Amino acid sequence: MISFAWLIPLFPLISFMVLILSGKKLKNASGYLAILLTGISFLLTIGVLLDLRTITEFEVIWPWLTVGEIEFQAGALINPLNGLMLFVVSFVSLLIHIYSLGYMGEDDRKSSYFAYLSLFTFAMLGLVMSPNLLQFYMFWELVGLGSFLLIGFYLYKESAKKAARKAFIMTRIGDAGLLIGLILLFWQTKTLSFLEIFQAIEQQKLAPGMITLIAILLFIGAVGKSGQFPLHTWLPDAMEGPTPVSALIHAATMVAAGVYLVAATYPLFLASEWALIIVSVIGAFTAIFAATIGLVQDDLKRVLAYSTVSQLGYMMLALGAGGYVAGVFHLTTHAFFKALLFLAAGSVIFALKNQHIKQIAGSGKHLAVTKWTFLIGTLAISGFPLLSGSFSKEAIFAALLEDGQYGLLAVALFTAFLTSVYMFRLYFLVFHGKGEDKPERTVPLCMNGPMVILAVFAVIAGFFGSQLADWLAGGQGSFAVLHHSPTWLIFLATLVSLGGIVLAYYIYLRKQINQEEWKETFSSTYTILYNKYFIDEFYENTILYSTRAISYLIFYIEKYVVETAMAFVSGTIKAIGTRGSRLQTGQVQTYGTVALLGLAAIVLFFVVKGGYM
Amino acid sequence: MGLLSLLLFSPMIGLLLISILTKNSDHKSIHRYAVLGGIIPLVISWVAYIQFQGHNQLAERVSWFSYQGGQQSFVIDYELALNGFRLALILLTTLIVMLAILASVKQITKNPRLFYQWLFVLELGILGVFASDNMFLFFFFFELTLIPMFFLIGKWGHVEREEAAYKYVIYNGLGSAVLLIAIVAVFAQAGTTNFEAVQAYMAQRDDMAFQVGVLIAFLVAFGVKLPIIPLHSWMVSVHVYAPPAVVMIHAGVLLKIGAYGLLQFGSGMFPDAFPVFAVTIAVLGLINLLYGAFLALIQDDLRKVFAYASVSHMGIILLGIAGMNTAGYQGAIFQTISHGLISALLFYLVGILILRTGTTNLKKLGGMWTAAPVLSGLFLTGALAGLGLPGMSGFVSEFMAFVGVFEQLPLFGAVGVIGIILTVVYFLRAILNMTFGDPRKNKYEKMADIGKGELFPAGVLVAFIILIGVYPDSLSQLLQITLETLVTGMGG
Amino acid sequence: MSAVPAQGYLILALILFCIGLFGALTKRNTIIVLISIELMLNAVNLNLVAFSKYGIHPNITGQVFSLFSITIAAAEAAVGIAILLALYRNRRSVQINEMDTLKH
Amino acid sequence: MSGEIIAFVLLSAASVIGALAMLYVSKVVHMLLSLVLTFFSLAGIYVLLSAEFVAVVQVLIYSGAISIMMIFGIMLTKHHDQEKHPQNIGRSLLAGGGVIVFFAAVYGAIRKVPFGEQATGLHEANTEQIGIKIFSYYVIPFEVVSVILLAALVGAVVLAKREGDDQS
Repeated sequence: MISFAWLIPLFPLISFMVLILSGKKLKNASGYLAILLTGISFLLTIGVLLDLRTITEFEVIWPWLTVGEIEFQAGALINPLNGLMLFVVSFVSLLIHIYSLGYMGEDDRKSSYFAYLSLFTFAMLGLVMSPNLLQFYMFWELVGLGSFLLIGFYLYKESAKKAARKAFIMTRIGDAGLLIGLILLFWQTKTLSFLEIFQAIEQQKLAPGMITLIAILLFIGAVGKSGQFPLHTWLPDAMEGPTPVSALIHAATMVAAGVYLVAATYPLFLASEWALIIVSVIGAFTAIFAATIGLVQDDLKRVLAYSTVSQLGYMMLALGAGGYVAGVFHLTTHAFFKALLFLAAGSVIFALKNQHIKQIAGSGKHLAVTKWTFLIGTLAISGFPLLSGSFSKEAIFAALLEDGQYGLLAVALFTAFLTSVYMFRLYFLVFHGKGEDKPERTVPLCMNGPMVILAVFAVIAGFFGSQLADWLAGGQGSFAVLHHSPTWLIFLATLVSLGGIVLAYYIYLRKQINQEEWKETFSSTYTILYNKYFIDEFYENTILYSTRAISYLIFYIEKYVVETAMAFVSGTIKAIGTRGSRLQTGQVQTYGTVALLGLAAIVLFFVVKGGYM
Repeated sequence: MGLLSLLLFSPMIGLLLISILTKNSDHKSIHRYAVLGGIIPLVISWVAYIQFQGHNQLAERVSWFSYQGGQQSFVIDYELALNGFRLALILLTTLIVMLAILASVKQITKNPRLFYQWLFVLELGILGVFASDNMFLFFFFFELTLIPMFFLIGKWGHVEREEAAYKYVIYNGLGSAVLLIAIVAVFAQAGTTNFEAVQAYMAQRDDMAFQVGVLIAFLVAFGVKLPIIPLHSWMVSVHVYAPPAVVMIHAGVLLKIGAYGLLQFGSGMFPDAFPVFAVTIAVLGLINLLYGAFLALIQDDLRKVFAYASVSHMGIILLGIAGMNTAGYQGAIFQTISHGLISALLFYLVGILILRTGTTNLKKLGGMWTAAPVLSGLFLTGALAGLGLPGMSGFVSEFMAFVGVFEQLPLFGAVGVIGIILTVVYFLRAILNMTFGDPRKNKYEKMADIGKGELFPAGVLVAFIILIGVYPDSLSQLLQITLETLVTGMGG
Repeated sequence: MSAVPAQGYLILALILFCIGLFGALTKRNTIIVLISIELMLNAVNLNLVAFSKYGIHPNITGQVFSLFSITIAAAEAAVGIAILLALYRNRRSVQINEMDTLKH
Repeated sequence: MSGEIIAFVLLSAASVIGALAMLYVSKVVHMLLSLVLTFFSLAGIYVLLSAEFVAVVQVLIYSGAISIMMIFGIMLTKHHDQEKHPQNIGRSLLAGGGVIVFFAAVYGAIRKVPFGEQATGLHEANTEQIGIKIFSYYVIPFEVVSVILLAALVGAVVLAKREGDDQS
C-alpha cells in the first residue's frame, strides 16, 4: 500500500479539477463528489499508516526539472512524522468536508467552495509528503492559495477581500524567507532532499553560522504560515472565511504547517543553538501575547483565532526547547480539539447567525450537541486533566524543564492559565446565560457527526503520547524523546488550568467579580488588548506607509526624471528633424551641392587614406 | 527550400491570403482568412519541433555574398539555425500570434484587412529574429519588426496611440542604431556575422577591451527592447495605448527579443567578457524588479499595472542572466517563455474586459466576480501565475533565476526576493479590487461573462502555463544542449 | 612628334568639368544650368577623345563613344528645353530657385 | 616649342576663358555666346587629338544645334534676364569648396596616371574608321541611340506643345 502513497493527494486534485471545470452544473453533487474523493484519500492514508508499522521510511522520486547537471525532483517521502501528518490532514479534512455539506448547504457557489477545499486538501497532503524542500515550498504556496481562496470566499464582502489579500501577503513575506533559506541551503549542500540535507549536516559540511542563518530563514517561513509574532496579524482576519475553513485551515492543518516545517527540518535546527533559542523565544512570546489579546475579544471566531496563534506559539516553544515529540504531539491534539472548537463555533453561527459573543449571550445553550462538544474542546485546550490537551501541554512543560528554560516555563504556565480563562469566558458567555435567541435553524446530522467524532479524538488522543514518541523515534532517531514531567509539574499545570477555569467561572458565570469595574480600572490596558496591541495600526503606519511613500517617490522619479529624459530624447530627435527638414529646400541645386560635398568627402578620404581601411 | 525557410516565410501565406481579398469584402471572411493564415505557421513550427526532437538541430545555409578587404575576407550568408531556446521562442511566437488573431476577431473593427497584413509582416519579422543564425539577418528582421508595430500601435491603438507609436519608434530606432554600430564593429573585426564563428574568433583574439565595448553597446541596444530602466517609458505607453491583441504579441514575444539578444549576443558570442557584467546586470535587474514593482503598486489603470509588472518581471530575467550559470540562464529563458504566456493571457483578458466595459480604470471597476465569475477567475489565474505561484510557469522561472543568482551574488538574490513579495501585493491589489468586493459598486453589473468562443485562447494559455509549471522538464529538456553551449562557452 | 602630354588634355577637361559643375550648382537661370551641364558633358567627351589617342590601348572606340555621348547630349538638351518651355508657360519664370515643388 | 603646343595652349586658353566668362558675365545671352567660344575651341582641340570627325560633329551639334536651341529657349522665355550675382552665397561657397576639393583630388590622380604610347593611325581616314566601327561593332548601341533620339524628339514635341492644343 505504501508504494501507492503518492496517489493520496491526487484524489482531491481530481475533485478540484472536476469541480472547477464543471462550474455550477454539479450543484449538490459537488459536495458528495469531494467527500467521496477525500474519503478515498483517507482510506489510502490508513493503508499507508498500517504499512508504516513495518517500513519506517519510504521515498519515491521522479525527475522534475533538469538544470544542467542539477536535477530537481518530485515525489513522495513517507516517514512516521509525515504519516502522522497525512493522517491528521486527511482525517480532519474528510470530517470538514462532511461538515461543510451542512454548513454550506444553501450557498449557490457551493461547488466553488468544495473545489477550493479540495485544492487545499490536495496541497496540504502534498506538503506533508514532500521529499525535498522545493516540493515542500511549492505545496506550501499552494496551501496558501487554498487558504486565500477560502478566506475570500465571501468575495462580495469588502472585509473578506482585505483579509484574503492580507493573508496571502503576510504569508508571502514568510515565504520569501523560506525561499532564500532553501536556495542558500541548496548552494551549500547541492541538494534539497530532506534526507540528503540531514546527511550533509551530520557530516558537518556546513559552517555553523550558515546553519543558523538558514535555520532562521526557514523559521521566518514558519512564522508567516503559523501566524507567529510578528507576522500573526493575518490569522485573526482570516476568520472572514466560512467557519469550516477556519477549522480546517486556520486551526488544524495549514497553520500547523509552520510547526511541521520546523519539525521536518529539525536536524538543521538542532545543529544551531541560536536558531533553537529564537524559535522558542518567538514561540513563547507569541503564546502569551496572543493569549492576552484573546482575553478581551468579543468575536467568537476571533477568540478562537487568537487561541490558535497562542497554541501554535506553544508548539514552537516546545520545538525550540528540544521537545520534538512534545511539539508534534501538541500539534496533533490541537488539530483535533481546535477543529472541534471551530466546528462547534460554526454550528453556533450557523444556527444563530451571530458571532458576537455578547450578543449571543448564552443562546448557544439551545444547541445541546454543540454545547457539550464545545465544552469538551474547551476543557481539552485548557489542559483539564485526562483530556488530550493536558497531556501534550504537560509534555511541553517537561521539555522546557529538561532544557532548563525556567523563564520560558513560567511564561508557558502563565499562558496556560490565561488559556483556560479566555476559553471558559467564551464558553460561559456563549452557552450560559439568558439565552433569549432561539436558533433559526437546527444543526443537521452531517454537522453534528464530525463534531462528535472530533470530540472523541479530543478526549482520547492524549493517551497515545508515548506510542507517538516510539512511532516518531522509528523514523527520526535520537531527538524523538517524550519528556515526562515530575509530579510537581503535573500538579502545577493542573492547578493553573483549574485556576483559570474557576476564575472565569466567577467572573463570567457567577458575575461575582465585576468585569466592567476591571475594565474601568485597567482601561488603558483593556484598550491596548482590545486593539491587539495596535500591531495592525503599527504596520499600517510604518511598513505600508513607507512602501507607499517609496512608490510615490519612484512615481515622481518616473514622472519627472524619466519622462524628462524621454522628452529630451524625443525633443532632440524632433530638433534634428526640424533642422534636417530645412535642408529639404526643394531646390535641386542644394541637393546637388550636398551630393557634391559628399562626393568630395569620399574622394578626399580615399586620397588621404589611399583606400578603404 | 528547407523547413526553416518555409517556417520563416509561412506568414507570407497569410499575408497573401488577406491581400487577395478586396477592400470591401466583409469582415467575417477577413477574420476567417486571418485565422487560417495564423494556423499555418503554428502547424509548421510544431512540425519543426518534431523534426528538431529527432536530430536536435535544424539549420540552413545559402551563400549570399562575400568580398575581400585587405587580408581578410568578409562573408555574409543567409543562415538559419535552430537551437532549443530559439525553437521554444518560435513556438511561443506562432502560438501567441495565433491567439492574438483570435483575440482580434472581436476587437478589431477598423480596417481589419490592413491590420492583419501588418500583423503577418510582424510575425515574419519575429520569426526571422529567432531563426537567423547570424547578426546580419538578425538585424534585418529586428528592423522588420519595428515598422509593423509602429502602424499597429499608431493606427489601432487607444487614446494617445500616435504618441505611443512615436515613442516606440524613437526608442527602438535609437536602440537599433546602437545595435547596428556594434554589429558593424564586430563584423569589421571578425569578417563574419555568424554567431558561432564570431565566438570562435573572439576566443582566439582575446581582445578584452574591444569585447567589453561591444557588449556595452549590446546591453544598451537590448536594454531598450527588454526594457531596462530608465529606457522603459516607451514600453509602458505601448502597453497602455496599443490594442490589447497587439500588446499580447508585444509583451508576449517582442520584449523577449531583448532577453534573447542579451543571451545570444552576450554570452553566446563573448563568453569571456560577458561575466564582467554580472554585477552590472544584477544591479540593473534589481532596479527593474523593484522599480517596476513599486510603481505597479500605485497605478490606477489595470494596463499600467500589468505594464510595470512586465518591467518588474524583466528584472528577474536580468537577475537570472546575472547568475552566469546554467540555473540562472535557464531561469531567464524560462522566464522569457513564461512571461510571454502570462502577459499574453493577461492582455487577452484585458481585451475582453475592454469589450465589456470600455475601461481598465481600477477605480471604476469592482465586484466583477458576481457578474462574470469565469472572467474574474481567469484574471485571478493570470495574476497568480504572474506572482509566481508554484504549479504555474512563473514559479519555476523565478525559482531558477534566484537559484542562479544566489550562487555568486547571494545578496542581490536576497534583495530580489523582496520584489517577489511586492509582486504579490500589486497583483492582488489590482485583481482583487476589480473582481472582489461589493457587486453593487460595479457599474457594469450586467456585464456578460466571457463567452464560450473567447474561452479557447485563454484556456490554451492557461494550459501551457500550468504544463510548464507542473512539469517543467517538458521545456527544460529542449533547452539543455543550448544551455550547455551557452555555459561551457564561458569556461564552466 | 607631339609634345603635348596626355595630362594636359585631361587637366583641361577637368577644369572645364569643374567650371561646368560650379555653374550647374550656382547659376539661377535654368537655361544656363542646362548649358553648364552641356559643358560638363563636353569635358567628358574631351577625356574620351584624349584617351582614344593616349590611353593604355589607344583605340578609335573613344571617338565613337564621344559621338554617342554628343548625340545623347543633344537629345537631352532638346528635352530639357522642352521641359523648360512647358515650365515657363506655367510659371512665367525660368529662375531655378523658384522651382521648389520637390519640397511640397 | 612645336606648333602643336602653341595651338593647344591657345585653344585651351580660349576654352577656359569662354567657360569662365560664362560664369561671370551678367547677361544670359552673353553667357551662351561665351560658351559657344568654348565649344569652338574644343573642336580645335579634337583636331589636335586626331579626331577630325568628332571635331566637325562638335561644331555642328554643340556650336550649332544646341547653342541655337538654347538661344531659342532664351528668346521664348525672358530674354532680357540678367543674372545677378547669386544670392545664396553660402551655397556657392560650399559648392566652390566642394569643386575645389574635387579638382585637387582628381588633379593629383591625373598627375600620377601613367600613359602608354600615343596612337598614330587615328587621323588616317578618321571618318572611315569611325564608320566601320559603328556599323560593324556598335550596331546595336547605334540603333538604340537612334531610338533614344526618336523618343527625345517625340518627347520634346509633346512637352513643348501648348496644353490647349489637344483640341485643335
